[in-house]
Amino acid sequence: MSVLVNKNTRVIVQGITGHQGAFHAGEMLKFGTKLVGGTSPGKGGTMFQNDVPIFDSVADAMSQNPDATMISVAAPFVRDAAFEAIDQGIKIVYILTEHVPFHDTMEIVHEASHRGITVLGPNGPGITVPGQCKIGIMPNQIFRNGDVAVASRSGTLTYEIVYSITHAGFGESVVIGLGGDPVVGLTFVDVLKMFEKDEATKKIVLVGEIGGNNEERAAEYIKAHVSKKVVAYITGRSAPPGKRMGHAGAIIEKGVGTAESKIKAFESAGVPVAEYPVNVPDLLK
Amino acid sequence: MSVLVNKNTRVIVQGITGHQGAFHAGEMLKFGTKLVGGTSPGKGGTMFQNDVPIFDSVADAMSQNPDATMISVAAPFVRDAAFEAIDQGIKIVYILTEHVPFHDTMEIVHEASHRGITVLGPNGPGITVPGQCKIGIMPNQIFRNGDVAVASRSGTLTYEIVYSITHAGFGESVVIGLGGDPVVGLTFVDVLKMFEKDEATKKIVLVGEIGGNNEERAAEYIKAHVSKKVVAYITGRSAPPGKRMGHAGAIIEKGVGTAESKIKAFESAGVPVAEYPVNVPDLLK
Amino acid sequence: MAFYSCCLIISPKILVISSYLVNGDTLNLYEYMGKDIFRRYGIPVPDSYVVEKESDLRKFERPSVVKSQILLGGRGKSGGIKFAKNQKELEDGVRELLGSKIRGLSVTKVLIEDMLNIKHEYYVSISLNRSERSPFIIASSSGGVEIESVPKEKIFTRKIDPLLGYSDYVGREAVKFMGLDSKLGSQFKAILSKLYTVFNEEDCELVEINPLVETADGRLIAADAKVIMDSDSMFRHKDINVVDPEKTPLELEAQSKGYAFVELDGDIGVIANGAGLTMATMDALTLHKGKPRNFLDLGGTDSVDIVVEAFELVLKANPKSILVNIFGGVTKADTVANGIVAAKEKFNITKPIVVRLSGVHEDEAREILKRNGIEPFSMMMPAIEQVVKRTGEIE
Amino acid sequence: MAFYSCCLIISPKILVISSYLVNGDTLNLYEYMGKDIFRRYGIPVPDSYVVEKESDLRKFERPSVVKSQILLGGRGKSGGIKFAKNQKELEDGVRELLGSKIRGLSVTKVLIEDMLNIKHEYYVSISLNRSERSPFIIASSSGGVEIESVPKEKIFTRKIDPLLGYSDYVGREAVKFMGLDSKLGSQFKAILSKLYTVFNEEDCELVEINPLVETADGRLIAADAKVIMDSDSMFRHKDINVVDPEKTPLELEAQSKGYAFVELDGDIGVIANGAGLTMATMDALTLHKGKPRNFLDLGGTDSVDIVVEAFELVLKANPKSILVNIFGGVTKADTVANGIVAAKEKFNITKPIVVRLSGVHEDEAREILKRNGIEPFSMMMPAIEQVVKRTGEIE
Repeated sequence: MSVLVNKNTRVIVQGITGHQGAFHAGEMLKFGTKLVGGTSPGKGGTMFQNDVPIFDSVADAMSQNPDATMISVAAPFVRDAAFEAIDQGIKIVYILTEHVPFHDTMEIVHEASHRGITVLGPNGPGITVPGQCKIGIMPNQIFRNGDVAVASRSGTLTYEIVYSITHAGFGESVVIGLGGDPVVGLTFVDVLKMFEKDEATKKIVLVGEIGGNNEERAAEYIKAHVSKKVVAYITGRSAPPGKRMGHAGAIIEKGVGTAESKIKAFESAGVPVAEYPVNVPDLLK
Repeated sequence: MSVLVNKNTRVIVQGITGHQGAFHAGEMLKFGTKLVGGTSPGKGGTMFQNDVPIFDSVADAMSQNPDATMISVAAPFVRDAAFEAIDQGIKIVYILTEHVPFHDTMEIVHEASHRGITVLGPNGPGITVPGQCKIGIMPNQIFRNGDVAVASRSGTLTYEIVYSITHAGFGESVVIGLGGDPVVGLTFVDVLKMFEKDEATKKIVLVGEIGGNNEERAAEYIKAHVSKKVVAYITGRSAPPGKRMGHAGAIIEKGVGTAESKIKAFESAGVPVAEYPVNVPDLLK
Repeated sequence: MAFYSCCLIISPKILVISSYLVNGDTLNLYEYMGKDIFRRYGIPVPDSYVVEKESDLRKFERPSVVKSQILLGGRGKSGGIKFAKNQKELEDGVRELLGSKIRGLSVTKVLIEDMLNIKHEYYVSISLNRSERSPFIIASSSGGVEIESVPKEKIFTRKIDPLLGYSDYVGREAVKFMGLDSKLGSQFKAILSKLYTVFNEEDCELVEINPLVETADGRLIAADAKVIMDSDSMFRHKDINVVDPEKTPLELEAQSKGYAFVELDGDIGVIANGAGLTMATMDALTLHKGKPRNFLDLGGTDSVDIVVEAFELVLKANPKSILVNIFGGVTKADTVANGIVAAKEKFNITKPIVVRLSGVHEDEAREILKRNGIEPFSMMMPAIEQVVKRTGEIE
Repeated sequence: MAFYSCCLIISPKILVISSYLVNGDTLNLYEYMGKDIFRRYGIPVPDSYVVEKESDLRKFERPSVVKSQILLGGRGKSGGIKFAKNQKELEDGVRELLGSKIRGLSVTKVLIEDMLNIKHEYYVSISLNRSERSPFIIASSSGGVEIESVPKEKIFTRKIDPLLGYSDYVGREAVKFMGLDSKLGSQFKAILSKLYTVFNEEDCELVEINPLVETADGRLIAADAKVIMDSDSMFRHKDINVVDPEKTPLELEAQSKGYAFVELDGDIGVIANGAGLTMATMDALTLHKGKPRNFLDLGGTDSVDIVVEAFELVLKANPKSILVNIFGGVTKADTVANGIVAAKEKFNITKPIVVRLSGVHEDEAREILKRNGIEPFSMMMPAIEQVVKRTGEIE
C-alpha cells in the first residue's frame, strides 16, 4: 500500500515534446516511473526516447490505460489539457504549470471532484513514492525509502527538507507537493487523511507557508483525527503583508495567512514547528 | 421498501402560492403526502392551508429537512429553482413545469447526477406510491395498492392506463412519469433498475411514445437485466414524421423514434405491447 | 388556452410570460437567417444578400448562386438553386425562383451569394443527443451529401458535457479524424468552437454546416446554414420572430392561440386531453380504420371557453365528425361537457359528436350531456368504434 | 528570465505567450478603471470624468466629489477626497489633490464625480475563497466602513459553485438577509448578478462596491469600485495595462524582466531558487538578526545570464552584502556558480558574497567558486550565520 501512486501506476505526460515535458519525462524514466505514453498534437506515432509512444490526444493515449497524467503545457492551455484528461477519466491529474488563472483551476478542481479525480497542483513539484513512482519534477537523488510522509506547498524548499530528512537517516514513504497557487487540487487535510490511512507512513511532515488558512484547517483536523506524529515547518515569517512572495498563494492579506497564526495553530494542535528547515529531522526523532 | 419515495418522504413545493402549486399541494395533502413546507419569495412566515409553513427560500425551508421538492414555477425560472434545490442537496427534484428550455434541463440533469440527486421531469406528472406518497399532479382517485410498477412519458394517458389497471383488479406499487420533454431526468432504463430491485414490484408497465430511443434502450436492458414481467404500450403509431405531437419530445425525426421501431424492440425483448391502452391489464394476467 | 398541453393549469402570470411561446414546436431558421447568426459569431460565410422582389436585385459583379429560401433538404436536386455567370443568368435565376413552388413550398425570398471555388466539401453539426442529454458533435470529411448516407467509419462523433462546454481538445480529435492539415485544421477548430457557442447561446437543437467548403485557395467557408432553435427558449431571444413555414394556416392559428394542434388528412376531428392520450386516441382510430383529421390536445384546463375555442378550430378543419376523449383530472369532465354543449349551440353543429368522458366529475358530466341529447361513453374503445361507424355512414 | 519562479524551465514558445505576464502579482485597478468596467457591464455608477491636469477640468455644473485616484483604503480620512459645491471649491479641490502625496502615494489623477444624495450605504463584494476554492459573496446592510469592522451577524456570506455560476436565488437570499424592500431588492439582485459576471469574465480576485449607495430617490449606485484582477489571466485581457503603484521602481524593473522580486528594508541581498526556499532563507536571516534587503527567486533556470541579471537587480538595491542560497535541481549548482563568478567580474563586486550551494552538480560548482576565491557552504545554516556576521562587521 502507498499513497495515490505505486510501482504499477501507469503515467502519461501531456506535452511530452516540450522543453520541460521532455526533460522531466526523461528524469521520471530514470527514476523508474512506469511512463507509458505522452501526448503532443501532430506528433502521434513517434516515440519518446525510442521507448515511450507519443499520441496526438489523450483519447488516443488511453490505449495505454494510464492511471495518471502530468500536464506540462503553457498556462493558457492548461484548462483544455486538464479537461481532456478529466473527460477520459484519468484518475490522477498533476498540473506542473505555473501561472494558471485561478478561475480555470476552480473549474478544473470542481469538475474533477465531481468525478472522483485527484488534482495535484497547479504549480507544484508533483508526487514521489521512493522506490516506486515519481510524477513531477523533484530531483531523483534526494529520496530514501522510509516511513516519513511529506506534504508541502513549495518546490525547492521541499527538496531541501526531504534532503535533510534523508541525510539525517530517515526515509520517506511519500512526498507530495500541493502547489504554490491560491487554488490547488489538494489541501493538507486531504493528504492528512491519506497519510493517516497509509500503512507505510509512521510520521508526517507538513511544509506550509504564508497565505490562506490551509495550515490552520490542518491543525484542527490533526487535533481530531490524526494519530500519527506530525511535525511542521512554516516559511514566510519575515514576509511583509500585502506582498506576494513568489508564489501566487503566498501573500498575507489583511492579517489573514500570517506565519504566526499558522505556527500558533500547529503548536496548539501538538504539532512542533521547526525554526529552520534543517531542524525538521530533529523534531522527527 | 418502495421506489424513490415512501410514507416518510418529506416534501416541499417551490412556488406553493402559485395557482398550480397551491392546487396540487392541496391535492397532495389530501393524498396523504408528508408536505412539510413550501417556498414563495416574499411570503416567508405565512402558512399554506393553516398547516404548512411557507418560506422565502429553499435555504430557509431546509429547517424542515425535506427529502424531495416539487418545482412549480414558470419555465424561465425553473433553472434557478432547480439549482436552488440542488445547491441545498435535496435528493429528489421533481419539475412539474412544461416548456423548460432543454439547454437548462441539460445543465440541471448533469449537475444533479454529479451530486447523486434524482430529477423527475420536466413536464411530467410526478411520482405516486399508492397509500404512501404522491409528488406531482396525478389524480388521487385512480390508484390501488398493488404490485405493478408503471413508468410513462405521458400524463393523462398514464392515468387512463393506471385507471384501467386498477379497474381490472390489479394495483400499483409505484407510478412514475418521466416527462414529455426531449431531455428529462430519468430514462426507462433508470427506472427499470429501481423496479427490478423493488420488492413490492412484481410486474412492470412501460408507457412509451414516439421520439428518441428511450424505449429501444429499455428493450436492450430488459433482455439482459430484468427478470420481472414487463408489458408496454406505445403511442404515436399514427403520427406523421416531422410533426411534434404535443410533447416537445414526441417527434419522429428522419425515421428515428417511430412507434414501429419501439414496438419491434420491445417484442424482440419478449415484452408484449398492448394495441390499445385498455389492453394493458389483459397482458398483465 | 393550452400552453401547457399535458396536464397543467395556467396561472395568469405564466400566461403573460408565455405569450410568445409556440407550443413545443421547432423553430427552423432559413438559410439566410442562419448565416446572419454565423456572421455575428465570426463563422465565415460567403458574401450575400436577400432578394424579395426583382427590384432588390443588384448588378451582376461576380459569379453567383441564386438560392431559394425554403426549408427543404435537397433543394438543389429539386431545382431550387441556380447558378449565374452573368447578368442575364442572374436575372433569369431570380425570375425563375421567386414566387415559384418547390415541392409544395412557396419561394418568397432568394439569396444571392458569391459562388465559391470548391475544392472539397466537409460536414459539421452540433445537435442535441437525447439519450446522452448532451450536445453532440458530428463531423466528416465527406460533406455535401446527407450525413445519413456517409459510411459510419467516416463520421466523427463526440458528446460534450454541457457543464464543461466545448474545449479545444475536441476540435483536435475531430481534425485528426478528418485528416485535415494544420492550416485547414486550425480553421476548422475555430469554426467548431464558434459553432458550439452558437448552439449554446442561441439555444439551438441543431446547427449544421453542410457543406463546409474548402475553397481552391484553402479557406473553409460555410456554404449552407441549418439552424433549429428551441422554441421554449424564446423568452431569451426576443429578437427572433419566425413562423414555421411547414405549418398550415390552421396550425399557425392554433399555435397563436396556444394549442398543440396538428392537421392530418382524415375526416374525424379529435379533441382529447394530454399529448399521450390524444395520440393514443388517434392510434386507436387508425387501428379501427378511422382517419383522424387532426391532433388537438386540450391540455389541462378548467375553462369552458377553451373547449369552445377548440371546437372552433376543429370545425375549421371541416371534419365529418368529432370525437372527444377526456380522462378527467385537472381538466374536469363536467367543464368539458359544458364546453361541448356551448360549442354545439354556438356553432350550430349538426355533425356527429361522439364523447367519451371518464375520471373527475364524470357523473355530473354525463348528466349535462344527456340533458343535451348526447349519450357519452365512459370507456374509450366503444367511443372509437362508434365514431368510426357513424363517420362511415356519412356520404 | 524567471516567469516560472518556482522550478520550471522555459521553452521559447512559452516565453512569447507569457511576455506580458507579471509574476504572480495582483493587479489592482484604480477606482476610475473599476467604474469603467462596471459601466460596461451595466452596474450603475455616478457620472464622472478623470482629470490629469488642471486644464482637463470642466465647468462646475452640479455638486461634485473630487477623488484622488490612489490605491489606498480610507482615502477620505487621509484627506484624499474633497467636496465641491461650487466652481471655486471644485478648482481648489483639484489643485489641492493633483500632484500631492497621500500617505506616500502620488496623486496623478483625480476623479470628478456627481455627488450622491446618500440615504444609506451598503456593502457587496465577490472574492476568491481559497479554502472553498470558490467565488464568495459578501454583502451587508452596513456599508461605507471596512467590512472587517461590521459585526458578523450583519454579514451575508455565500459560496458559489464555479461550474454552476450565480443564479438568482442567491440574490434573493442576500436581499432577505439584508432586509431590502422589493424595489431595492430587485436593483440589488441585478447589481449582484452583473458583479458576478464581472468577477468571472474579467478574471477577478476581488470585486467590491463599498459603499453601494441608496440615494434619497431610491436608486442603488456604486459609489466606489475596487477591482483586483488575476495577473495570470492577462493573456485573456490584452486591453488591460496596469502598473501596480504599490511597487517600487526596482520591483517594477524586476517584474518587467520576469523575476519574483520584493524590496525590503534590510541590508543583506538575497538570491535563492524557489519561492519557499527564498522565504525560508529570509526567515532564517531574520531569526539570526540579519535583515534581508530583498526577496529574489531565481526560479528554475539553466542560464548563466539569468544569474548575472539577478545580481544586477540586487546590486541596484545597494545591499551591504549578498547571500546566495541554491538547492540544485532543475537549476544546476554549477550554472549558478558560473553566474556568480561572471557577475562578480562584470560588476566588480567587492561586497561580501556568501554562497550556499547544494544538490545537483554541487561538486563542480564548489570547484568553480574555489577557483575564483569564494568558499561555498553546502549547508544553509552556516551560510546564514556567516553572512549576518560579515554584514555586521561592515560600517
